[in-house]
Amino acid sequence: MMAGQERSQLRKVRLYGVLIALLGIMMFPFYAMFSSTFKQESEIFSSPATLFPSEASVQSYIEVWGQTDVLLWVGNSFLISLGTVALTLLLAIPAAYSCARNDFVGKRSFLLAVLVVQMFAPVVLIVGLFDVITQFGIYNTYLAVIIPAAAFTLPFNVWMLYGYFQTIPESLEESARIDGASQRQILTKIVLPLTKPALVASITYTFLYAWNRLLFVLTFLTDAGKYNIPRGVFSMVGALQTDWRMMLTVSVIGILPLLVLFAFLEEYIVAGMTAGAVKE
Amino acid sequence: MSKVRLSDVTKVYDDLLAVKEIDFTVRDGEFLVMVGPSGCGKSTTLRMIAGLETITSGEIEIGDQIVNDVRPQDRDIAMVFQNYALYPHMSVRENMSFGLRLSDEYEDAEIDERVNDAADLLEIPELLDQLPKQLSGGQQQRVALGRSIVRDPDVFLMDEPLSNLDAKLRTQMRTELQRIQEELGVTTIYVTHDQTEAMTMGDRIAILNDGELQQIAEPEVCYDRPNNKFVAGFIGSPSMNFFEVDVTESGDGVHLSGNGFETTLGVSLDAGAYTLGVRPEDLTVGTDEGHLEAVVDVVEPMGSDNFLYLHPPEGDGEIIARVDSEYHPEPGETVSLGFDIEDIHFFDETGDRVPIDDEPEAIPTA
Amino acid sequence: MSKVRLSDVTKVYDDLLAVKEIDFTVRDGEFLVMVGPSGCGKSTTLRMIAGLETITSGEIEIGDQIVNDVRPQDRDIAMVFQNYALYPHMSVRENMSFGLRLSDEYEDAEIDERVNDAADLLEIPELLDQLPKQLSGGQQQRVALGRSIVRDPDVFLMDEPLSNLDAKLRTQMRTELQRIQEELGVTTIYVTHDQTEAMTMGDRIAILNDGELQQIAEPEVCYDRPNNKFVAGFIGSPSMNFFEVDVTESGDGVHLSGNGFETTLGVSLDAGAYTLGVRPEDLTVGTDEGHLEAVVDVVEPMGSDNFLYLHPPEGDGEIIARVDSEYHPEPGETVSLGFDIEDIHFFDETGDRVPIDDEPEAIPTA
Amino acid sequence: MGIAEEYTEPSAGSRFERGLQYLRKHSQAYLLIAPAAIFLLSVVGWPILETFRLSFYESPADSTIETYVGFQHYVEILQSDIFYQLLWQTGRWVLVGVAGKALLGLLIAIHLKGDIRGRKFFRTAFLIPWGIPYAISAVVFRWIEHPQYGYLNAILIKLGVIDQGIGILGNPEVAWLGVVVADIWIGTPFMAIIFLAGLQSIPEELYEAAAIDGAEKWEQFRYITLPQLKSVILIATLLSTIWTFVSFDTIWTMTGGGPINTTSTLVIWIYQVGLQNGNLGRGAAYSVVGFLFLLVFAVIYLRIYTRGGDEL
Amino acid sequence: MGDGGDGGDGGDGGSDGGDGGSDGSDGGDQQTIQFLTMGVGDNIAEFFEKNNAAFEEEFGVTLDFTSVTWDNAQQTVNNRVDGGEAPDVSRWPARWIPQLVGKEALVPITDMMEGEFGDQFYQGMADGCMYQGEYYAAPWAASNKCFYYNKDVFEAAGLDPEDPQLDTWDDMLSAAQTITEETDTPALGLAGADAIETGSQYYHYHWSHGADLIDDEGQPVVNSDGAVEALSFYSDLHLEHGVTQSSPLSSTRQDIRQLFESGSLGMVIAHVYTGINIDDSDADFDYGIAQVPEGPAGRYSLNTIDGVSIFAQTEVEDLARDLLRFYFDEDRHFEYASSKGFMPTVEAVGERDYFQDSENWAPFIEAGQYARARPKLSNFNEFNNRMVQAIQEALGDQKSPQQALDDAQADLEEMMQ
Ligand SMILES: Nc1ncnc2c1ncn2[C@@H]1O[C@H](COP(=O)(O)OP(=O)(O)OP(=O)(O)O)[C@@H](O)[C@H]1O
Ligand SMILES: Nc1ncnc2c1ncn2[C@@H]1O[C@H](COP(=O)(O)OP(=O)(O)OP(=O)(O)O)[C@@H](O)[C@H]1O
Ligand SMILES: [Mg+2]
Ligand SMILES: [Mg+2]
Repeated sequence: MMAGQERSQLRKVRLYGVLIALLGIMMFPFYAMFSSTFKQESEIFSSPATLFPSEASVQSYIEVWGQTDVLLWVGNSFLISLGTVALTLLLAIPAAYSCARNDFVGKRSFLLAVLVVQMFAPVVLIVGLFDVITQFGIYNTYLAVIIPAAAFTLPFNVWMLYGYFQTIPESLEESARIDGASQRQILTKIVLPLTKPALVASITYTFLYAWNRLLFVLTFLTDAGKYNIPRGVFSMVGALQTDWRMMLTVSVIGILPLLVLFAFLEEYIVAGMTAGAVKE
Repeated sequence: MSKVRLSDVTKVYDDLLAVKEIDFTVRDGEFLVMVGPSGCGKSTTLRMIAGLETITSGEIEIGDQIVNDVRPQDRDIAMVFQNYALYPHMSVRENMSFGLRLSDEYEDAEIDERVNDAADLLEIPELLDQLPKQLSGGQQQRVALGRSIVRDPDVFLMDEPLSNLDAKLRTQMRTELQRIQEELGVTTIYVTHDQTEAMTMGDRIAILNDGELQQIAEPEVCYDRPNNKFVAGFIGSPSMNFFEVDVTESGDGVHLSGNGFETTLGVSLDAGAYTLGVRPEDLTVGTDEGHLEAVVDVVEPMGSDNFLYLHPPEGDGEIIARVDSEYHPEPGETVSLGFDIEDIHFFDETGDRVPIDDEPEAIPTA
Repeated sequence: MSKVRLSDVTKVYDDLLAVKEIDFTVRDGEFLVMVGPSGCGKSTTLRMIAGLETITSGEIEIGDQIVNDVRPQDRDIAMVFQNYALYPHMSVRENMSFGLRLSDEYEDAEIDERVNDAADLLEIPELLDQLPKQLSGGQQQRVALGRSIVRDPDVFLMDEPLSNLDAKLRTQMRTELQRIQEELGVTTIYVTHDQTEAMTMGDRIAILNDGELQQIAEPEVCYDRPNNKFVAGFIGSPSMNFFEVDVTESGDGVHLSGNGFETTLGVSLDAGAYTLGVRPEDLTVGTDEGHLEAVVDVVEPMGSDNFLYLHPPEGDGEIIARVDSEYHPEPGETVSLGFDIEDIHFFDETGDRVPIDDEPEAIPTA
Repeated sequence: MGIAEEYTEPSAGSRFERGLQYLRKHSQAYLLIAPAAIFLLSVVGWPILETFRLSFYESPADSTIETYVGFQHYVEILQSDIFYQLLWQTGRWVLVGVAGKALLGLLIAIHLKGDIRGRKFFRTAFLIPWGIPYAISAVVFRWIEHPQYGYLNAILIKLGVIDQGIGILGNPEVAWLGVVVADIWIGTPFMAIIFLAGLQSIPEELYEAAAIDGAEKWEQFRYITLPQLKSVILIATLLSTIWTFVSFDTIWTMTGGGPINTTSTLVIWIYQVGLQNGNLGRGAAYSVVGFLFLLVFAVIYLRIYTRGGDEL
Repeated sequence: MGDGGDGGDGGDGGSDGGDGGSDGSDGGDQQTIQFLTMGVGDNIAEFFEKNNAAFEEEFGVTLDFTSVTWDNAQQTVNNRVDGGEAPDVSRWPARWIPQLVGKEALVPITDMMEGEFGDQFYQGMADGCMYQGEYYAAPWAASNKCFYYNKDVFEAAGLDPEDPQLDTWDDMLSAAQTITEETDTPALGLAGADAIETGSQYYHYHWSHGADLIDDEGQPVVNSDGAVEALSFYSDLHLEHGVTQSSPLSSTRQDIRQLFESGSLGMVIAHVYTGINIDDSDADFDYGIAQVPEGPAGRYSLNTIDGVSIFAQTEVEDLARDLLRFYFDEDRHFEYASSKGFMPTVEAVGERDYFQDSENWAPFIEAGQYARARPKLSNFNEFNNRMVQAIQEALGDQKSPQQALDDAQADLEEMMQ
């Protein structure tokens, strides 16, 4: 039998091997983007492609500030994403909690109905949505983007949190109830802290959904001052000529704040949260 | 502070009848111990009183209010859960102070003081900043206990709060809990499997079996005059020895036969089939003449006493006797067992106690 | 099947020394009971033997193999977890058969039979299709127990497997477990808080305190000749009474003074400060002359006996005596306490036992 | 068994009163779902209804006049060959896409679960594809697979596998794979983070118990991880299936549904028919058909998943 | 929620634009005018910024300027019109006019176009903005195509770069064959991806073989003999002769243009700005511009006209007309056309030396003589999509050209009835 030391070493090697291989695969397209931002415009369209910039230059990162409103777009993206996250969670948490902890007539229908929203492509519903947005009188406001984004992220949030709330031992809530906690306190002090991993997943999903979404901004916002990143990038796509390098540069810059955010959220994922809670 | 009254309370899970028409009152400030075999419905009863389980039928009153529809958080109850149910994301201190912090009655300083006091009492002051998962089983249980004793509720519900503690700590805690309960005068319902706790802690004991209340009375009464065979067998460890005997009247008493017996006792009893019960410590073992003979199987030294495991010369059935630790008969030896008439119990075929002589009637349930 | 040997095993959590250089061998087929106060490192020791916890230093051997780096699944161990750790998504039957189904040694029919047998033994045959969350605490514990006894491992590790059962079931299970263990001859390490279990179940008892092994010996040896004051106080319930005494030599023995004492004993002992220990059941209480006087505080009837709680006329300190249930002194009464010289224990200032007379040396650890 | 009936008193009163009583008893549950329900209804209720309505009308883009045509669109759709081709292509797209995302996501999640060195780096890095606007990811993938400027071809040429750029997206046989790869890439981080969240809620002690029971790593995965992840897997795959079914950007940007419609799906077709070509009614009918497929699928899927009688 | 689709859908005029139209809510004193354009790349963004500011200054209004990508343009316009949020003014392809006129979404500006304002335009271009007897737009810009070739490649292949001999399609083919044999560079750019523009590239072949898309009655005629000949020729360039870049089925018009601009392609049909792009970039190769090759039935250059229209939903029609006049200021128009690379629509601008003398522009001015627009069909997209499918089928060797076109014809007939 192999000595344990060696085996745990081997296990580590295998773990990191798989991770790095996966990372390589997942990073490759990003590398293609990233490396191109350091190329000359003409090199981007050389055939066959060069895998490394032949003359790396940070020119595009210098020019991007002057040529585009990338900071404004990032700011707007944040605003829209945060708004969507807030609105979605505000609606999803109570609904998911209610379904996880109660059995009532219409629960299944509700959950299924929530899914129905997703069963139409947004591009299909956009015509009708336009009516709704103008009826609400929010055309060309941030809300015109936040509200549809919330509507389309709500189903996932409801379902995800619903599933996760069920994994929280009910006895913890009972215990809080005995301690005199109100329903709201149970939610904020017991359930949500224990749902952190799911909340992080939910927030990430919702945030990115809004962050990446072009359609709503394109359709419901006309004011260039409210553009988010994808809309900004697409405003650079001219009829006849596209500044590829600049477009990729903006896309790369758009990712940076996200990386910071992810790294920050990562802190909040604490493994094995319910350990030692109940004896059963 | 408040009496607790259960009237015909029943709980049905799916198609399992977990608690059946239980009916008793815990007096204001009383310490009631609830015992019964595993799965008999003790926790379920506590949980109904706490409001965590809906009541299938019947009524529960706390104070003078029917609480069937009152939410748990409005009942002013503290409970120690059998499975602890500690908040995994909170430190021991936070676990213990959670209830206090929720109410606005307490200043921070007072909360701290209460928590520290409780931690001292439970011998976990150095664990206050640990998370539950970093604690041993007994430590977790003490936190669960601490969480309820820092509060000042109307009713304490405790579900085997000391089961994972060692004997010494347990003795200590037992005394402390009694002291606290008396000081605060809080009505308490206490579930335990421990005979000592059952016998010493409560004002009264409620004995459940299979979801039904068997007897509720002072500990000595349950011990000395069990309502029925179940109670008799359940209270006391090792349990009471039972002998199936046929009783026929004879001269100045009755004649017992069967199951190793062939003896006459000076009591008055109708003829018929009975179960005779004698507790192990009420059996005197010797070579001189007793009421029946038995063969020694094992001698189990228990420190202060020895347990003798015996069986009747013919037939099986085990008899246990508790004797002085000095007495060491050889396995295989045949000995004679005797007892005093005051120490024996007769049960009829339905299991109910049959009073003999002028013994007072068993105190009725509730 | 396999002996289990721990050599200088140490476990450090963060900066807490949970287990300190523990060193003992459990012989092949032996039943070892492990006891100790809550948090002393019992579970940690079991978990290290099971391979669930890394060993900070030292070595563990199972059979003749050093298993420090062997994964739990390769150790062929069955374990009852203190917190049960049932699989919530599996029925009772699935929980119990899981280990068997994983190995290809067993046919379906045999698995079924084993599970059914275990369920019968544990009195849960009607619960086989329930999910863990539908069970009472004691029922869950029995499932946890069942999960390990259906298997046929090299080593059984049981962490307080009966703590949530009532006395009767517990007595029953105790016997069954012993029977199974003997039948299978499986080396077993059994953690318990129950004095009866500790005294009756094991071939030997290992007593831990604060992560350190205090004594490992046969139950009677631990009871009669405790290695040190800790063991003396821990084994036996109620615990041994301790008196701080000054010993001076006198005529044909020694003179004891202090803490209510002023008496002469016929033993030989160097002069100095000692702790004298006497178990409650070794104290004789009467009005005739004894070794010291004490005032009765409380008389606690325990069914078969009465516990007397007393204190010395001056000074506090509690003394407990266990007397016949017939004997009922009045609280406030002053009584005289006596004991036999063979029944007393002396401990020096470090707590170690000091042998008196020709008593054989205490059996050394391990 | 009858025990339950014996002790549950039959509720008195009329059906209406009982209903009212029920509502009162569960008022809190309903109150909590109300905001979400009302919100969804008011935002997307109308667009969905409008889609249904339109599917019964001939509504050309170049006129304000709508003509009621009943089920004509549906009949035509069901009779057309392209519909069945689209159905097959959509099924293939969804199946391969979801399976790829789920497996890759699970693989990543499992490897990221532990307390490994550089965890933060890895976890963050794996999320990058998700942080790129979908439309841009698709552009980038199209460009990677580009026959002339593509990195993929460059690598293959460098490795000597090919000597002239190949056009994956221009090959009717394999173009769909070229698009699916992009879709999997975009969708994998989502799966990974969802699974990761699920993995983190599994109590460690279950693995301990299983290890003691002799379960090897993969058996622990099979008997502990998978059942415990059940609800998360259910939610993630169900939603991913729906999203993949209705996804638009990737295909549209990479191939526009071509070549010769081989990468087209129902949604691409809906866009072309309804919005590009202006047959709003026909497009709506396609949408409704697609919706019905998904609905039936979801209902069956949920049924199967909850077959054991347990809750979702 | 929504008061029914019927009212909202029509968007017929200002009557219903109470809360819609221009979001002119920021004070009664300042009007807002919304100006929607499409495809404003960064090479021209500055032009708009500067002039929009000037307009705001001059008229004391707020100008709300939006640009959408071509991909999304038509959809956006339709949504906004349907949703009652139409812009006031929009610049867009004139071929969409029929569809929007059908929705009664546009204001006819015949009065302007028949007056002094209209006189400044080339008549042909102005006519491109006419539908059913009314002008619905002013021609903003035009573009047509010529035939680019890479002189370096020609030289490498042993062809004469200064006299490339590219008069007919057959000339082109033989040059392409030579290049293919002699060099590693793909000879000819062929568009075949599933995109609208693929049609635009192909129609040059189609028309020059005497085929048409619709006849005078508006009925499809896409499978004439000439059409089959054209498509056969088009697909054979790839299938039989192998003179194109690899994988035409995944190449859009942009792809082949970019390929040419980076010097990796021998020949391509392209706009004037291709030359401008090459001049602006750091690519170093010489190119020449020839006329689109001639087919059996002559030569054609696909011509596109962008117009500027005023929407019926507008509440600031006068201002909208001012905006039109503003942007057709001669200098402004010159600046736009020259920097963007579009043909000017104002005669006075086109006659400036800049265009007349430029090597880049001259061929396109010449090509104007045989320029041809797409047919004005309200559902041209659908028509075009079906044609692209046929082209792909032939290019992918899935159907013979005859079969592909016959099938397309059948579908189109059904569609047009
Ligand atoms: N994961 C952990 N992290 C830090 N400390 C721990 C952890 N687990 C246990 N400990 C500490 O180690 C000591 C020994 O714990 P262990 O669980 O072995 O006690 P035990 O003897 O089983 O007690 P009990 O009888 O209460 O179950 C305790 O003080 C406990 O607080
Ligand atoms: N949620 C549930 N669903 C179905 N049956 C249940 C549920 N909870 C408890 N039961 C059953 O109800 C009966 C009573 O359970 P309860 O927990 O009250 O027992 P207990 O007296 O506390 O036992 P223990 O001493 O073992 O904790 C048991 O037979 C148990 O199996
Ligand atoms: Mg219980
Ligand atoms: Mg423990």
